[in-house]
Amino acid sequence: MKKFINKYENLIEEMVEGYVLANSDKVKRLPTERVLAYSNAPIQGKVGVITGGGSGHKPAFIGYIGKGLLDTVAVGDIFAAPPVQRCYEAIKAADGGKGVLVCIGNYSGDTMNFGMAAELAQDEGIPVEILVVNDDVASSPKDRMDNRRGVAGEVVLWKMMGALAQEGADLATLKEVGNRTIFNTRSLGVAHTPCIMPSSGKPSFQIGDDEMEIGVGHHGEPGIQRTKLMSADEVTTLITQKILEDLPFGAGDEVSVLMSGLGSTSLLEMYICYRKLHQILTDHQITIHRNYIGEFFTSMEMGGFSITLTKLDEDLKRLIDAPCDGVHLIQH
Amino acid sequence: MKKFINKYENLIEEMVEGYVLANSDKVKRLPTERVLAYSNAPIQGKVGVITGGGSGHKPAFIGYIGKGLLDTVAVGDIFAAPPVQRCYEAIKAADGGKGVLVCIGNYSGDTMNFGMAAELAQDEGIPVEILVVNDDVASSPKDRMDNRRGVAGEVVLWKMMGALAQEGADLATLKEVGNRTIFNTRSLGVAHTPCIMPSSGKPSFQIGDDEMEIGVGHHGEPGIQRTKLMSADEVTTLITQKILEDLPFGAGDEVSVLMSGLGSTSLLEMYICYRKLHQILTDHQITIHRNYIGEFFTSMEMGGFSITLTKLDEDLKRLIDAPCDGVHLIQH
Amino acid sequence: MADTISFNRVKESFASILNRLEENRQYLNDLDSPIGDSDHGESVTAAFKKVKEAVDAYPADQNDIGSLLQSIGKAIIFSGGAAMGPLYGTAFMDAGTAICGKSVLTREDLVALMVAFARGIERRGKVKIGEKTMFDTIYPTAEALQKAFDEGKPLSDMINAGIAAAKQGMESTKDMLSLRGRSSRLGERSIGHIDPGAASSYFIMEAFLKSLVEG
Amino acid sequence: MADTISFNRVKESFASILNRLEENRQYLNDLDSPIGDSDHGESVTAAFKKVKEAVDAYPADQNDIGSLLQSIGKAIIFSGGAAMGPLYGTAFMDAGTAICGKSVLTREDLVALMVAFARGIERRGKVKIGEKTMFDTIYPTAEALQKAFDEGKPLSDMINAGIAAAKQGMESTKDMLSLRGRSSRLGERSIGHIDPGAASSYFIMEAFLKSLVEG
Ligand SMILES: Nc1ncnc2c1ncn2[C@@H]1O[C@H](COP(=O)(O)OP(=O)(O)O)[C@@H](O)[C@H]1O
Ligand SMILES: Nc1ncnc2c1ncn2[C@@H]1O[C@H](COP(=O)(O)OP(=O)(O)O)[C@@H](O)[C@H]1O
Ligand SMILES: [Mg+2]
Ligand SMILES: [Mg+2]
Ligand SMILES: [Mg+2]
Ligand SMILES: [Mg+2]
Repeated sequence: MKKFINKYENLIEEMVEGYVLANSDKVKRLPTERVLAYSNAPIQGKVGVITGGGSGHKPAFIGYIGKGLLDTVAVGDIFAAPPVQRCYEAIKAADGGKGVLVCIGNYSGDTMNFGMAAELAQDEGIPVEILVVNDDVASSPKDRMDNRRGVAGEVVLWKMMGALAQEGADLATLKEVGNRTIFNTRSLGVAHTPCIMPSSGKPSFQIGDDEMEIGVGHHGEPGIQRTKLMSADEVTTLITQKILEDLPFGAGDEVSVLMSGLGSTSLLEMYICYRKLHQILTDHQITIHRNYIGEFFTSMEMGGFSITLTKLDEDLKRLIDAPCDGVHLIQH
Repeated sequence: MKKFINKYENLIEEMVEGYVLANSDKVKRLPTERVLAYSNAPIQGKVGVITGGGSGHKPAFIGYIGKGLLDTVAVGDIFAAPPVQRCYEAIKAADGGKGVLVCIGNYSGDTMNFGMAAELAQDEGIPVEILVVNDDVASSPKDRMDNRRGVAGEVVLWKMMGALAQEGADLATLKEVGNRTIFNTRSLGVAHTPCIMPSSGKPSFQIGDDEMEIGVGHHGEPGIQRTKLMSADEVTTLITQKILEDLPFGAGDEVSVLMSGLGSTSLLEMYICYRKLHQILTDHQITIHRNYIGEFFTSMEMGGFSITLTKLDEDLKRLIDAPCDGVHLIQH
Repeated sequence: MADTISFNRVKESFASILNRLEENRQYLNDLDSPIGDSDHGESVTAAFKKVKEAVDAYPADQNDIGSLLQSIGKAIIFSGGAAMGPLYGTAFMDAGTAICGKSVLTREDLVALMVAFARGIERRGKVKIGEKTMFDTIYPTAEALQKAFDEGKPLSDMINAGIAAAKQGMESTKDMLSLRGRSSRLGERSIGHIDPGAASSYFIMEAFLKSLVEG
Repeated sequence: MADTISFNRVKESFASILNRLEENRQYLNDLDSPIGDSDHGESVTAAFKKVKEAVDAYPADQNDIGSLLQSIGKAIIFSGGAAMGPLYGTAFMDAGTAICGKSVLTREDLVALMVAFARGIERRGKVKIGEKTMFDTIYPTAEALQKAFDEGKPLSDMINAGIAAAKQGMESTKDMLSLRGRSSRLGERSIGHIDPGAASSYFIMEAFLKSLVEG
């Protein structure tokens, strides 16, 4: 296994230590040690916007801590949802008197741990709402949408909710706009190279030297279609088509695009794919209001990328355009 | 070869097209087609700050176009210096009446092509100065420092010079402060996995399954020491030690840190390494004034990373802290 | 062999569970690879290390099996994480509640413990039998204990029946279509693989039940 | 065989050069891998494609070998890129200047052309013999032509001598310590590898010189 790590047992602790040392202007560590918070959190009079999840997805989740983004994050082990205590502490530390919005991906580990933590916090009088992102169109048919995984679309929700909370909106408004964001957000990814699990040194999935798989989850969960490696244009066309059909997106729509590399796929390739995506959306008379191209939600060194489209209304345009000052996402 | 590209012949053209489509708010394309410019360039009364080089290093070079950073960039083929015409056009398009500062890495291709282009521009009355970055301590002994390669330290020079030009400094001042920046900047990298050349599908260098190499260049040029893969702490200690000795950096110094992943090495690993780097610098009573951790100068999907330290004086602190609004580097 | 189970026997079973899980750590990761995220062995061994700590920290002057199981449950819930954390944690909590105050378990108590354990999984996971989860190991185990008890079998027979049912339950997940957790996104492609949670449950059930009767 | 070289012969040599480089594209990349950045074959074939375009675009009603070489030089300089661009470009420019206005080359002209070509590399690369570059192929070629000419050898002998010297020059780089370009950072580790630029120069020299005498 070619990774620069020390003892596996200390992996998460050392990463968190390094992260806090590097970003002490924006981030602080809470007593439970695996919960990180924006230095100014809790912000009185603002709804706390938080998340949490397994590690190995950097810059997600902790890279989105900051002004106009996330207030706290509960950090799990590699690909493992954080336990209840951390989730609970993350909720408590984000509450500035107006309650807390938990924005997580649709994984039973995350929903159960945050669900139990939310109950504890609610028992103490903190209003908590949980939004569950299910943007991965590959992970269940449309009639079982509530079973779909949350993937890079989570970043879009954090951006929107961080901005809306910053505007001073209340928890009910956040929940309403958040659900609208989730409903309007669809993603699909492709991977050709697994990540290596640092615990075992083994690849997260098996795949042939000339193969790729559409719909692989960002923990290496199997996707929907295994094929020979396609060209940039072919793969972008295939992914975009499946996303467009799913909402469906149509002529006249305005969207945001988030193209996130999974780890080892280069920005060079992503821009080649973006070129095709732009052509396809233009052909469909869909306007790209804003784009994000880079690594936003990775799977360590996995090879591949995902495309996330969000259909925007006036609210969502305002929110995606709002400035933010996160550790790994800064917007003027 | 597992890359999402189309025909190799169209690789650079399609990347540039995608890039300009994605970033049309900040970037425009010049008539020579492989020269990109900040949308507002040339800025009258400001010295133009420019660069250029081979492709495959994204976000370098074109990701640093923007306010407080680069005005124009000449784009070469994969790992190949851009030809004279593009360099010439990049110089001309950046001149707002106060001349142009070319900030490039120390490679004979880049220095020759930009050198010839600068002569042509100077013949037309445009004042041009060329700064050549030679930060890679692995690439020649200290007594042959002028033979060293430029690596991720180039980013530091762009940041400093972009900020200084933005302040309104003249070309002579830029040159002076630029040379100070270069002298005070030292880098060293490590790689354990080659990138794959898109022309041939072949790895850029051969290396064993359990090996790494200290000092590999970001085009896969051989380094100085091949060893068994080290732990994060070991490799960080080794690299940092070699950098610290080289200037040398000493107690009481203030530095900026730039840790740049080469492509597939995850941010998770980089923060683990940053933790050790921070400890070592603290032990040496060296203060980290600012840090950059991420992918700043890559080599497609190469595995590994580099550390760049710059010793800062008051000028350099002000410049590194100045806001900027580049495509892939935004700072408040 | 006595037909009751002492506090110490229960307490010591957790060393044996941890051992069994650690032996199978990579096997459980590997089961989690084709239909999940390759980490189940890590999560479950890490959680049962925490369990071991909770057991070791249990006050030396107390011997309430119910409160021991509750503190184990709390440890898993609070610091286990992953999907298995809330599931196993709730199961132990509920099992502890079911036998609250007992320092010795009768055959009947063991049935109550296991039934509550299974109901805990069911409650937390909102899961039914046949959905390809750990519940498919655990529920049949509880049922087998119940049946053996109802038939008046001695403790050792009950335990053998429980282990056999756990094994069969685990193996039954191989042909199931997943409807819960990560693997539920695979549809038909989930068929043909043993569920990793069903396998870890088997190791836990087996090590636990065995320790109750072995020295 | 004539002891002069026609404009057309020179012109047609560039198809043959391109062909020879394309055959060896990957070989040149591979030579550039252990001591450089694995791209020399790409850069040099791309540049000589541009050369071919410049040759094809040369006005049909003109036949000045000097100006043909200059337009080739300009094409490489302006759109060749990499390290080899300014080097080969300057060499062709200087070679063109040396034989400016000639539509037929004598044996003496060929020597002047090659000497100027070599001096162009030397001037642009600030390079000396023995520094492990293309100059180690090119300079000996020019020298061999000069020597054969001085000895009064016929054109075909001159050309054979030039090709032999080019080959030997290329091979001589194998044992050299690099002092120029990318490989100069390797120190001792540059020894044992043929320089990729020295190899591309050999293919260029060989194809060029051969075409001048072959049909
Ligand atoms: N809703 C549920 N009910 C019961 N068991 C579940 C449920 N969701 C997941 N599981 C069990 O959890 C196991 C996976 O655990 P683990 O690998 O720790 O979590 P994760 O899937 O988050 O990585 C599955 O194999 C399955 O047995
Ligand atoms: N200063 C120089 N003088 C002469 N030849 C040089 C010089 N620098 C580089 N070269 C030649 O250029 C070759 C490399 O060319 P190329 O691969 O195109 O450039 P790059 O090194 O920029 O990738 C080397 O093998 C060497 O022969
Ligand atoms: Mg997991
Ligand atoms: Mg090159
Ligand atoms: Mg799992
Ligand atoms: Mg080269």
